[in-house]
Amino acid sequence: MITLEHVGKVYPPKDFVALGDVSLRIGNNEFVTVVGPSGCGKTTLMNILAGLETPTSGRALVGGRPVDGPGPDRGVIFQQYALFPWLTVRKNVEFGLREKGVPAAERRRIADHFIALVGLTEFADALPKTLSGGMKQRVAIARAYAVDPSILLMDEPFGAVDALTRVRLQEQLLATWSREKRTVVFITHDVDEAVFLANRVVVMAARPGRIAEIVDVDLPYPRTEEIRLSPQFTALRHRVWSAVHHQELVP
Amino acid sequence: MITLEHVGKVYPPKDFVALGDVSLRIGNNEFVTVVGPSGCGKTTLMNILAGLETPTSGRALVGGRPVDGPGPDRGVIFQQYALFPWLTVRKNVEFGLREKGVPAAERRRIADHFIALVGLTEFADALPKTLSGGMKQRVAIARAYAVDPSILLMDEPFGAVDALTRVRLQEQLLATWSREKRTVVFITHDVDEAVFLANRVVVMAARPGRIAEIVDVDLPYPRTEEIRLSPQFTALRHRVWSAVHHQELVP
Amino acid sequence: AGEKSSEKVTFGYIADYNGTSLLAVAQDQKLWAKQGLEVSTKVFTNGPLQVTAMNAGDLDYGYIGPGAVWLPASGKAKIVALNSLGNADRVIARAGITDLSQLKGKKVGVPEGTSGDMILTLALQKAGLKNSDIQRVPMDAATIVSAFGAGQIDAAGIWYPLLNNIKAKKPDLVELAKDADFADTMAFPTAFIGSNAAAGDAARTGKVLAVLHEAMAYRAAHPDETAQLVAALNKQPVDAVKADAANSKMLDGSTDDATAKKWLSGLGEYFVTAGKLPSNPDPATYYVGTAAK
Amino acid sequence: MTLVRADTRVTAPRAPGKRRPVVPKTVLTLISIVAGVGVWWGLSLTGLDIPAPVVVLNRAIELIEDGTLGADILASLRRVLIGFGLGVGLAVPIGFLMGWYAPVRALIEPWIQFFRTIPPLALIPLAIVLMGIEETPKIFVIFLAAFLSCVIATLQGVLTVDRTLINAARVLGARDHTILARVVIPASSPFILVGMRIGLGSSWATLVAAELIAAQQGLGYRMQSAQLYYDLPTIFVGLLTIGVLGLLMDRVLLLAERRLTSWQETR
Amino acid sequence: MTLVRADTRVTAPRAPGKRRPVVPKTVLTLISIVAGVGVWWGLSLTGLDIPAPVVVLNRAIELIEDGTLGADILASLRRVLIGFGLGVGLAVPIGFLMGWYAPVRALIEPWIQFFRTIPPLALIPLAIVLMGIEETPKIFVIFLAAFLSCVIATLQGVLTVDRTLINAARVLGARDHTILARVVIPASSPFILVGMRIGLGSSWATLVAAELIAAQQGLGYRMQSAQLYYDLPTIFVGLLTIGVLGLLMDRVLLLAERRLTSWQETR
Ligand SMILES: Nc1ncnc2c1ncn2[C@@H]1O[C@H](COP(=O)(O)OP(=O)(O)OP(=O)(O)O)[C@@H](O)[C@H]1O
Ligand SMILES: Nc1ncnc2c1ncn2[C@@H]1O[C@H](COP(=O)(O)OP(=O)(O)OP(=O)(O)O)[C@@H](O)[C@H]1O
Ligand SMILES: [Mg+2]
Ligand SMILES: [Mg+2]
Repeated sequence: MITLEHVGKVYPPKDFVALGDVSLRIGNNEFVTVVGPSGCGKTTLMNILAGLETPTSGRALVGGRPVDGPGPDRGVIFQQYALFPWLTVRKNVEFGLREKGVPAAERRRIADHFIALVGLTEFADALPKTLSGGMKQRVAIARAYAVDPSILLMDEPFGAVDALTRVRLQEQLLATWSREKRTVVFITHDVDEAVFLANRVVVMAARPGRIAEIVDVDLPYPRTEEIRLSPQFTALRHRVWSAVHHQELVP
Repeated sequence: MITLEHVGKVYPPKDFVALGDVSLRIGNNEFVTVVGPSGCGKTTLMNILAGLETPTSGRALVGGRPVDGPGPDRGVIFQQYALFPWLTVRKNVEFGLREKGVPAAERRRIADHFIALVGLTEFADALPKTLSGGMKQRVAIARAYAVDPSILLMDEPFGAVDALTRVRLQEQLLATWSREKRTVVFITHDVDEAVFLANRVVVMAARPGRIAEIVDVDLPYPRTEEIRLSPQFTALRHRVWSAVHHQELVP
Repeated sequence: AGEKSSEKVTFGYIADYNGTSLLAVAQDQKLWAKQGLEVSTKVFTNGPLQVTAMNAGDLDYGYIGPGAVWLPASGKAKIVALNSLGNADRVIARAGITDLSQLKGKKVGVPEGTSGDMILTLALQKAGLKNSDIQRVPMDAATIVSAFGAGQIDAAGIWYPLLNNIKAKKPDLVELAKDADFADTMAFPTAFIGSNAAAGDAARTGKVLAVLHEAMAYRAAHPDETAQLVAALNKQPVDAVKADAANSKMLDGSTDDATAKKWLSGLGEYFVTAGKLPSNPDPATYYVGTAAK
Repeated sequence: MTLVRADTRVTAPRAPGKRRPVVPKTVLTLISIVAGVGVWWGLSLTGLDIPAPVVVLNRAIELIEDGTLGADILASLRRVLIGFGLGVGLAVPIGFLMGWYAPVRALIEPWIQFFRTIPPLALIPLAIVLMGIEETPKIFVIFLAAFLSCVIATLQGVLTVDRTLINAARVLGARDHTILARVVIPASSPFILVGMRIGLGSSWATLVAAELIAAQQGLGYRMQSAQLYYDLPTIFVGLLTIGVLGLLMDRVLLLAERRLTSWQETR
Repeated sequence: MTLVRADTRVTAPRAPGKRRPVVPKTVLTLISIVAGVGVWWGLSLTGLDIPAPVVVLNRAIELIEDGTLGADILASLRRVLIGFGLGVGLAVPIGFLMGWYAPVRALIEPWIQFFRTIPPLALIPLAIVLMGIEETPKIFVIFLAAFLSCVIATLQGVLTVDRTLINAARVLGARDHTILARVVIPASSPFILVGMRIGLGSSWATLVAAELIAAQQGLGYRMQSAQLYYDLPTIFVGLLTIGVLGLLMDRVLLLAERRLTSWQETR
């Protein structure tokens, strides 16, 4: 259970308001996607949930307790990947497992599993600098999955991979989510993706960052290609699209 | 005129073949988009054209002369933005102009124009570290546009911005391109975008990186929403999609 | 007293002939063991560091040159025996300067606080010049060799064997003054010192003195062997050691107290005029050589 | 012309601070200094050969009153500033050349590392022979200390510059000299700063050696001659003055750094 | 289970090299050394106070034959290795603590910068008073030289670590000590290396001062006592030996660095 109560974030020195007054509740096992124009505060919001930024007003609660720093219960996939450049792909993926005290052999098994999942088995021993952009992003995904957190905070996680890989990763994520019932907060620019994955789509607006609208997605799981082609999906898609852009079209 | 003759790129120390044998001609004023699975060598190819990497076999020619290092005739937008973190947005955009010897006042006028173009006027004096991912990407776009190169090499330039901004940037790019007739090489993962923008879509395949197919897009410019909704567009879109993914579906 | 187990002594020295010869002899002739002492020697490069080590309790005895006699004179240590009289110091000048009075306005290198400083001061006094009449250029001894050799200074207070190095470059230099010129008023004794604590232990200091005196006798009788021993201990060429030895008059242990005190008091006088001591203390307050005998 | 609407900025009153009451840094620094003086006092009371703070203070007052300290500070400060300035000024371009052109590095680096290991004292005879006994050799010895620290740091900084930034500059048409001035130097400024801070310390630490060369005044010379007479209070005045001057110059460097590297995304 | 097909790797024979024939680095280094010796020879012929290479070589052979040089090298190497090792070993955690906890930095930094400015020569009386005249004070002086260089570099390295990497570690559940060992140290290794390289030079440069303290053997002591007789060939043997040993240790550091920081995306 994630609760945001009148969360605001003001950046010094110019008192720039990145988040105005955001209140939101996310239930356990919910899959929430966040869309909104560039610079509207999505990443800021996620960092507050992750415990990497403190709100300047209001408060954020996870599981009833105020967020006070990061924890392995909340896995994060960063917009900029944030791989450890001195570790190989496998060691990157193993990093969080080591912190959890998983024994070496088990660690390796898990890491290899998730590396295979994102299609990088052949590159398990490669250093990040030898990977392409999309490959780095997939390593970041595998690393976050590996620690098996109950809450997953994902910032444009599939933004740098090709369309097919993206669809596969989406399906993979949904499958795991349905099976293991995690809570997922997923930032994306792709309205299609936002609707396809979510229970609810949170639409944010900018200046100041705030929630413009919340769109419930009453489509059944598992989400199939059929659902993607259904008129209901198209309607929802349209609704989210105009919710994102309405504020900008009207002066 | 860009010519690639049997270009190959092998990375030491493991002799990893990033590009196998790529031959391609791109005419002046052509708009070519490049799509392909993650890690198939798109960025590598672009770096070779930019003069940032040397091919290990074959050769690349621009305007009839072998590429021998980068030059301001070829503007580049990098997948990772590569902003100078110590310069403000405006100074970043002015960087190339300074190198060209444009006088200060003129420089500022041009920079402010392109900053406005990507919607960052209010952030002209901000440092990159205070910008969101999408805003950084827009600065990189403005910086490359500002030097007005005759060839634009763009690596997933609109990947981190929201859908509406993306559409506007696409239209903006096409408008400038039609008016000033540049040559554009544009890497993207968005098949829609690839077809919507291009004269030709180059579809690459991986292991080793190579050209799988080239799809000519015989749609008229200016490209409008109507064209986007036309059956011709859909057909091309489908063709590119299967060209990208055919190689992966068949073992 | 302690016949059965040997007493331990730490002894500092400087690795030149003056500083090393007695210790080399004593070691070779097993004089320490004879007195029931077990010595451990420590090599230093100057006197003040030895005094520092003494006052920190790490060193019992040590060796100083004449330039450092003000240290015991100001109560930081005690002199237990005089070792030799230096005769190596010179005031030198480049060719063309023939007289001390011509030093006026010249650049004169001086290693401050050493016997080179002393000979220069005495020479200037004799010529009726003040310190302010010359351009005093303080520099350390090795630097003077380079600077004089390169013609950067006109004159210097310096000593053998370093002077040999200068002569090799400037064979035409002139020696304007030497220690012997002041023999009636001033001597340049090198000395063995003890920390205030060690000197207070009269019994042990007596044994140390016995060793030193016996070694002096041997040194006087066997100069060549002594030079060999020093060369071996310091890993220096025998010729250099011999040349060094020739620059001092080795004492043989027969110096009487009155003479010793006269020399020390002369030095004290100098230190007072040079501003390094507030007043000239009675040598009896810091010279314990015979008291221990 | 603008297709994307410009964002408008919204400014809010500063939110009520939630910071825990933290002891300000300057207070901590003061506490640290007071504690240090306390330790010193304690040591001086144990009978070790260390003069008490009061004794040193009195000596300092004497030296200030008769003008010696002022003149010494001026003389030494001048040498250090010139030597340090030249050292840093030369280290940055040389470090760049070494980092940028591998052959230059192969040619120069062994010598730099070799001279790093030579004690400044051993350089003095050579400096005198080649440069005489005026200010030049003194400044040279200090220069060398600053230069050698700073050049290694700059070299490493240049080697560590992110390749993508250099590439970005090159595709924007920048030549080598612009890349040096506008990319490499800013990007390696944290390294250059480390070199400058270490070099600054070395410059001051070398002062005593430098002023062995026929100095008439200067803090190093004063300490040197005080040592001959075991004049511990004067030595301590010298040490403290050098320490305080070094500290002040270090603060200036840090201030400059804070302004120059505020673009960094650090903790 | 795998939804995304694993990539298969294709390996090709090495493409025909197109590199221009470049002079290998070791050759350049050799040329540079030969040139340096040439300059030295030239200087020795000008009548300046510099012994010719041959004279120095002969002296070196003498010193090797009678075992002096070997014993000196062993004694000095031991002191430098221990002092340098301790210095670096302590500098890394202290630098981390200073960079990580602002109050620690406020407390310690002024002292570090203060001691940086104190010439090693001036420390010797204090070292003797506090630590006697055995090996401890000698090693301490060397330790301090290495520590003070290295701690400033480490501090700067810690301050410069990319925040996103630290955040990445924290969301993966890492505590402070793991962040130190597995993020901060690797990320600041280029800085630590700079500190080690400068510190290594300082350690050797301080050797002469350290061996003023009642050393019975050692390269610094040998040079010092050679100075009593102005025995330039022996002094030069000492300088060259120290230089060569310093250079060799520096190469070892560089080698270690190349292995440790090969992950960097540099030019
Ligand atoms: N450290 C900072 N200092 C000042 N302003 C900041 C800082 N970090 C972010 N901002 C501002 O806060 C706003 C929100 O940033 P944020 O990164 O949350 O946007 P976003 O919604 O994730 O955008 P994008 O989709 O482009 O990634 C932006 O306008 C940005 O300029
Ligand atoms: N420096 C390098 N060393 C070794 N291999 C490399 C290096 N740079 C790139 N590669 C490899 O070359 C291949 C192509 O990389 P490239 O960056 O061109 O891919 P891409 O098509 O741009 O992928 P993406 O869409 O994910 O950005 C990848 O498999 C990558 O691992
Ligand atoms: Mg974001
Ligand atoms: Mg790419």
